Amino acid sequence: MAERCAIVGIGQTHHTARRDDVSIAGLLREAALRALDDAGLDWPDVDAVVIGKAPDMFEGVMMPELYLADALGAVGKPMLRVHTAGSVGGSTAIVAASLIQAGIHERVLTVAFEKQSESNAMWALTVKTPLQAAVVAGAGGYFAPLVRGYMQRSGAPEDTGIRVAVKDRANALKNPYAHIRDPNLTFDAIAGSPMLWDPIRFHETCPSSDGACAMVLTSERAIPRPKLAPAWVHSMAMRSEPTQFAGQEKINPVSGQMCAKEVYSKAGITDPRREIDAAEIYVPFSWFEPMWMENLGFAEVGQGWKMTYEGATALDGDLPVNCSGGVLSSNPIGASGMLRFAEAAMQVRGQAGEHQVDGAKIALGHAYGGGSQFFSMWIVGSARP
Amino acid sequence: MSDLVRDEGGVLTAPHVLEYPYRRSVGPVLGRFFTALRDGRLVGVKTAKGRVLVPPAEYDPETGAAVSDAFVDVGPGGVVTTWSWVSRPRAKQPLDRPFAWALIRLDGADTAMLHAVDAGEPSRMKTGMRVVPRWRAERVGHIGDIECFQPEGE
Amino acid sequence: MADEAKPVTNIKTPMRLEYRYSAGVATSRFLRGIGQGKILGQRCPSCRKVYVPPRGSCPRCAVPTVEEVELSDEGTITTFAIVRVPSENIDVPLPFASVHVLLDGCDIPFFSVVQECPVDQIRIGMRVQAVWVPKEELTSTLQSIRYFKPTGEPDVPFEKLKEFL
Amino acid sequence: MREVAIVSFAQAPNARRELRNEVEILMPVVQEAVARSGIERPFDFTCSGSSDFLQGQPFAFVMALDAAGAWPPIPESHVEMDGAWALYEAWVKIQTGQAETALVYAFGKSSPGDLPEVLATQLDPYVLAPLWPDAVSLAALQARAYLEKSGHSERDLAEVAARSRRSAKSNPNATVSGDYEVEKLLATPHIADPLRVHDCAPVCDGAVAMVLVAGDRARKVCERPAWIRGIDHRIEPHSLGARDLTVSVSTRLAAEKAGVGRGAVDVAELHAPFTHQELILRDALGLGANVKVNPSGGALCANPMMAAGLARIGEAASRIWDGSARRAVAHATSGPCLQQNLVCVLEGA
Repeated sequence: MAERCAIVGIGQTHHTARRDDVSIAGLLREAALRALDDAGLDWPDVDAVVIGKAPDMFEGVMMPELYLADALGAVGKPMLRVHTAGSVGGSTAIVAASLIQAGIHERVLTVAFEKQSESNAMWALTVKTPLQAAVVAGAGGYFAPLVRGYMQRSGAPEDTGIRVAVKDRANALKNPYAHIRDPNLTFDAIAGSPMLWDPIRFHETCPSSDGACAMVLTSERAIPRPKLAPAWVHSMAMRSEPTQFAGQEKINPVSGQMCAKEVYSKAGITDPRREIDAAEIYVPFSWFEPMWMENLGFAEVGQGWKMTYEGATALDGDLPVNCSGGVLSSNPIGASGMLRFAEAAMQVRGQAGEHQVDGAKIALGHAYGGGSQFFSMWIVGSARP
Repeated sequence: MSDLVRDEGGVLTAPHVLEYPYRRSVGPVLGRFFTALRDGRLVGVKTAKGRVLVPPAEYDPETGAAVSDAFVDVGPGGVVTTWSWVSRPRAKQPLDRPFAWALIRLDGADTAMLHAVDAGEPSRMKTGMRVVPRWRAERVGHIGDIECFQPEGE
Repeated sequence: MADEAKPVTNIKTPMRLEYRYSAGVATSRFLRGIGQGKILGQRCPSCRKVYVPPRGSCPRCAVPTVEEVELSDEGTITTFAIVRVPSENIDVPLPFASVHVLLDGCDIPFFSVVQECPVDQIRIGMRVQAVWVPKEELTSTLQSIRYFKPTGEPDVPFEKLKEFL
Repeated sequence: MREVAIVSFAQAPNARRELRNEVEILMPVVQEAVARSGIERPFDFTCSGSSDFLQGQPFAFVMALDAAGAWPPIPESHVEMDGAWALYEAWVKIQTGQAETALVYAFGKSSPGDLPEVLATQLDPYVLAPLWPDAVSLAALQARAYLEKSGHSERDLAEVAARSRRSAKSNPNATVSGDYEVEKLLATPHIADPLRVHDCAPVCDGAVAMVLVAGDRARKVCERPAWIRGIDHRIEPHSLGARDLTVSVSTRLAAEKAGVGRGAVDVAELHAPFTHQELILRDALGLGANVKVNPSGGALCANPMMAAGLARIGEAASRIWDGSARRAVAHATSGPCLQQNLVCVLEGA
């Protein structure tokens, strides 16, 4: 019933701690223009714009789609603004692709961004609530106890997280857009970095970045003559669960498990580890790689860390994970999920340059948000579904 | 209990302040505008179709196309295209006495900009009237470098 | 006046918005309980699980909760982190243990901090008890619970806590 | 396009000041909408609308999920916009064939802050927001431009207010209602010349929920489903000085795409938080004098931010259900001076 959706243009900014040379609009336009250029299209060719970002308090602009409408060529067109916490970049792409699949539009521009340097991420993530006692120190303070719970449950060696960070930072050296591109981030350097939220070390955490990501999606009949063959959306899924409730599985959330099952089954994937050639998953703290390997069904529960240990998730492993360097190397929060989705598409288009997985045909894009409660995923492929 | 906390029929309420010192990078086009303001001048930018946008933007609002690199001096005077009257100004607003908000099309501009007009009373405001900026002595490159506009000839 | 030759690249646009926050009905009952030195949870009429702090509903069953349950101020650490980095909103001296405490009789962990114990001795399964401000200083805010401290009882085995992670 | 209908609608009393938290407000509303729909959970899709800045707390929508029934986990999304756009997203999802039923909700608490000032943070952060123009003053700029161009008077605006408040007498959830004489309204002082208190929507807190169902399934659960026969939304330039404030180009465009003109309109629910905006919207939608506008009292009588647009769609659907309209138009707006507009056409058969 649904129309096929093609990804014909992908663009992103260079991600960095402070893009002092651009306005918010300028940052978004940089990514959007690269995506349009990649697609061989121009502003008037776009039928609708879907924009996503994390809390408005990061930049202090309430509902910034209003101010950004002109900058994204949306005047006279439909424009939607998505916000699903950290998973927003992924859900934004899903909403944009739905507009194509529904047959409502032929060409949709989707953009996600964060310009964290306008303020400070910790402020907007931990606004003090009156009458409460603040005991959770930002996202790191929230997720560190879950990491400890995972360590205890799985018996994973303590250096698992360090190994993930070493791998992702090495991958980032091959990605010209990555924020953290530091050849000195060796095992010893990461192991020796200070504990911030013990058991999470400084170099096992993501940076705060300014950045944006954009994609141009089209229906099959509207595919322009792009420089590259398109990537195709094979399946998409979203799942949410409440923040906190009795009997909740926080380390291996049921919402993530269900989302993965759905996205595989819709794409006809029965053995994800064998059938998926590359995965871009949302790992803001290094330990989440092994945790998500289990949640995504790539490994049995309690065994995810072995994939990291055995090198399965390395660029030359059997399931390369975060070849771009991942969230650990670039984190413009609102855009981070879309970057995962876009990097997956770049892999199957053979567009990933030095961090390309040879012959990648099927890739997973993954994002999560809130307290591990919002999930969005897509499977993209080089072949028409 | 802190006297700031109130029990309103069993429900507790308390003051909550959201306060951030945002610092914004402005990019090249707005940068020209703010630099000119600091220097006591007003500039607009020409779109590819030749319309002059004031305040300037990096893009033609109608099409999204990038603007040209032609910046032009505009104003300092202009015409009020519409206005409203503020009888009780809020603390953050430009003037602490009653004033008008107005859309002002500066001489040489094709779009109008928003600012305050210090006219004393509403009977002195009229659509089509001419106004000129009243500059602050200490300017930093900010829209507030114009304290307000005032009727021309005052 | 600023340096005229240098182009302006940044502007400052401070924001201050004032609100009057309302804690809502259920949380207010809880906070007023705290003001009397009591921890009041709510039981879900459907799944019978006990929530603290209560928000007036069971998100699992999507039904309102009204039945009040007084809980012990003792509990078990289900997991924790040692915070060694300052955070603007927290004034506990570093390093401190940020803990999830499963209060006895409750079904979800309560977030707090542990003191009176070296951070390297904090364990999953450790038994802890709330340390309150002196009775005359009790207020209807969570600041009335200063922190949790170890009780010295034997640890609860991890097997019994697994499902609360 | 696939046939999709609204089969139930519920809303909270639009109180000037709600002390309940968002979940406490929302939960009974969601329960009521679900119960009336005749559809059992889980819904194939859930979508909501809200904005963090209203209350000054980030991630309000995260907690609100407690009221939605998200266990076992649900396919769910959120727009940081009025819930009317959440309904649009849900409608799109049903069009893809991946969903047959959807729960849509929206909520907003404006009373904790100074709403006209909070809304200044919606403006261009470089040249507008730093001046802190409040939302009422900006609407007044538009009102003057409209009055001077159209030849309408402040009396015409007062008549819109009096009619709306009279209509709201039959709406138990209205914040403002009653019989008001135009003369007396005109004798009150301006709050932002040319606007008076009655020209502006009241500040209130509220929540709205509704259920969408596709095709035959809708016919099974609802005697007279309110079919969405057209829905579209468009946006205009942000800068007030770059657009003609006296017309609503985006509403006109959305109305064309949604097919408003394809048949006679019996009832229109317009999201006009200011009296003059109703007149601008009537023009843009091409509504004749015989169209009953805002039988609920409209946003002028109850304007729960982020829910008021969705409420217009619910109110319009209610006229289809009760048989008082065969064809209804609902409208929602977002941003300063009608920057963004959504138009939805509902039909009873």
